[in-house]
Amino acid sequence: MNEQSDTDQLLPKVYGEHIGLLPQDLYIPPDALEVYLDSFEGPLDLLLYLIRKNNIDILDIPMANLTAQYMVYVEKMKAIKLELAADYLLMSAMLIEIKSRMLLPTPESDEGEELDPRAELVRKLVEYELMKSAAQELEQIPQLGKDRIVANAYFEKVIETKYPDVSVDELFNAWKNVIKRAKQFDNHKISRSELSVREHMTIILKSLVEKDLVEFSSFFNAEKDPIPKLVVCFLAILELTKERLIKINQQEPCSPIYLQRESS
Amino acid sequence: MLPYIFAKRKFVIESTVKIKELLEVALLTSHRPLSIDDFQKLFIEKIERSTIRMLLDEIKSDWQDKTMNLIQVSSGYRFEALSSFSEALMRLNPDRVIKYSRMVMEVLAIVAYRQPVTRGDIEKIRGVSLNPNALRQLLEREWVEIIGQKEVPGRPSLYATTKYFLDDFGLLSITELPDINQFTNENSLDELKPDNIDSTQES
Amino acid sequence: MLPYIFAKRKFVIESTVKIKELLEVALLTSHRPLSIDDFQKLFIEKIERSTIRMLLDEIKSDWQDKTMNLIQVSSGYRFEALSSFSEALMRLNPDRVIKYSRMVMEVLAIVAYRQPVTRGDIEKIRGVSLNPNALRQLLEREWVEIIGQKEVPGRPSLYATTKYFLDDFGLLSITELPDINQFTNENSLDELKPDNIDSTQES
Repeated sequence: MNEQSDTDQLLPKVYGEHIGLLPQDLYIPPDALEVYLDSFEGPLDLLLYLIRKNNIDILDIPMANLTAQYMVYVEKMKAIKLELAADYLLMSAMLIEIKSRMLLPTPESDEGEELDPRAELVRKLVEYELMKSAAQELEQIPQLGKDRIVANAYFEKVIETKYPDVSVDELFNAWKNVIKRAKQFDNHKISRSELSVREHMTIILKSLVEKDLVEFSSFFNAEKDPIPKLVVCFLAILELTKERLIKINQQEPCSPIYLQRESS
Repeated sequence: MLPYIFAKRKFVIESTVKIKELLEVALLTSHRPLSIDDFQKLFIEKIERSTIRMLLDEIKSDWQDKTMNLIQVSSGYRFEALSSFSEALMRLNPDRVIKYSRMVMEVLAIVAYRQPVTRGDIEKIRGVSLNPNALRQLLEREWVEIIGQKEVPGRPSLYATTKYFLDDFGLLSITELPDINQFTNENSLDELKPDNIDSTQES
Repeated sequence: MLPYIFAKRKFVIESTVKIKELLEVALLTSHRPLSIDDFQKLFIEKIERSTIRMLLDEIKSDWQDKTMNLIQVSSGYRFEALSSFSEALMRLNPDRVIKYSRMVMEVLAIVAYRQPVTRGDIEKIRGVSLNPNALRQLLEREWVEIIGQKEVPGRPSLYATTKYFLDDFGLLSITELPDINQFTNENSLDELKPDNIDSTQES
């Protein structure tokens, strides 16, 4: 035990015979009183304080003394505060009830044990005291942001690394929608056009981006390519010319024919 | 052309050194603890959990006697500044500390040690009706959550502590909380008193 | 009693090593860049700005060839993960993958089936003006590219699909795309009826 409890032991013990004695620590400057009374978390907290202050054995509480002290505090609180938690009054009633039951012979429980009228109150006080200490213990544990500071260094965020997946079916459905809707515009008709022709248009245009001038014949490999492919390629060149995406040039009759983009 | 696409679209693991480095970077840049599942997400290839655990152990010893500790909490691993630095670091962002009232801490203790509990349970233990603010603050902080309803009339909510509570207190599980049975014997008188009485008397 | 309070309230500087360690910890745990003023706040004693700068230089070289870079930005210093780790780190907190809008899908379909096309072509086919976002998304995804300009007033860009488009859709060539004609012959006509031009032309 520490110094505080040593001093307590020198003070006269306040068991039953000192009923009605005002606890000395109630002599508090008036403006501090409110703050002080407010610091109790409830009737159990106040009772615990009185018990510890008077060095009372929690397993053998002098009910008359404790009740009297408790009532003095409650009266003070009532005097200062208009609103006193109903729980404090409830506790007064409970204390008085226990006190009066103490005067009667102790009843026996089902198992034949003697039932102390204080048992329930003691159980509550012990449990609350335990939780009070637990709260203090929790506060001692290093907490994030207070005593624990965690790594939080920076990294450059990469934008859009994940893209949605799309299936061929979804693409085809989108195309069907486009066609369906295109029908609603009279001024524009989607005509049938072989995909392979469109693809070759892209291939030819791409090769004309790389080189300004490409010889017409280089697009055809008559020995290797099947005839449909040759036809498609030829159609693509015609289509590109028609859409004015490329020009076909020949300097003089029988000289090589060159393809070039419309601009160059 | 293909190797280019590959390099651009995939993170290529060269060696375990690279894996370990990536684990370290992830830990140093994450504001939350990282689980083994999280670490696995870092890689396109499947990295075994045992490999990750082994490398985490290595990182832990690499950082021994340095400025940060690799520690394990409920939802995973994190780097924490050595506690000896905390006080100085707090001077950088002094306003960030939230101090909870005694009431809130008592409610937290009851939820932590007696979970799952209803509001009524808390009121019974504290012997006083509960200011709804206390639970609201703990719910907001995500230290406490509602895990269901008690099947009694009124079906009151059941409160329990969260993973974040354990994380924030640096605990792996609720069993690591200070042993409650030790408290009863060791409590000194002064701790149980309201703090302000002594000072008012003495002055 | 006094020495205890003293030790508790003051961060005692043992050596420049301690100062340097505190600078490093502050950098690793800070979510924002730290200025020299910030660093000075860490210490009760006054530490010269030049000392701090010198120690920051040392920290910078300590971390050379490691996982993080100490860099200086406008508001101060910060540790940054090497950029080669960024992509992997993003996988830890991936942004939610959103689906492409119907507009984007239609634009992709038009480019795929009607390439090469200009923006104007796409608008004509869809009958509405085109949100530039749609093409931007497809260009970013590298499914669509500009393969030239059409020699008409304004020289509009010509869009076509890319090799990556074929790769990602598992196609060898554009001709492997489902054919609308095949579709109308093989499937019930209801979906495209009554006005499917292609089928009327074919049959």
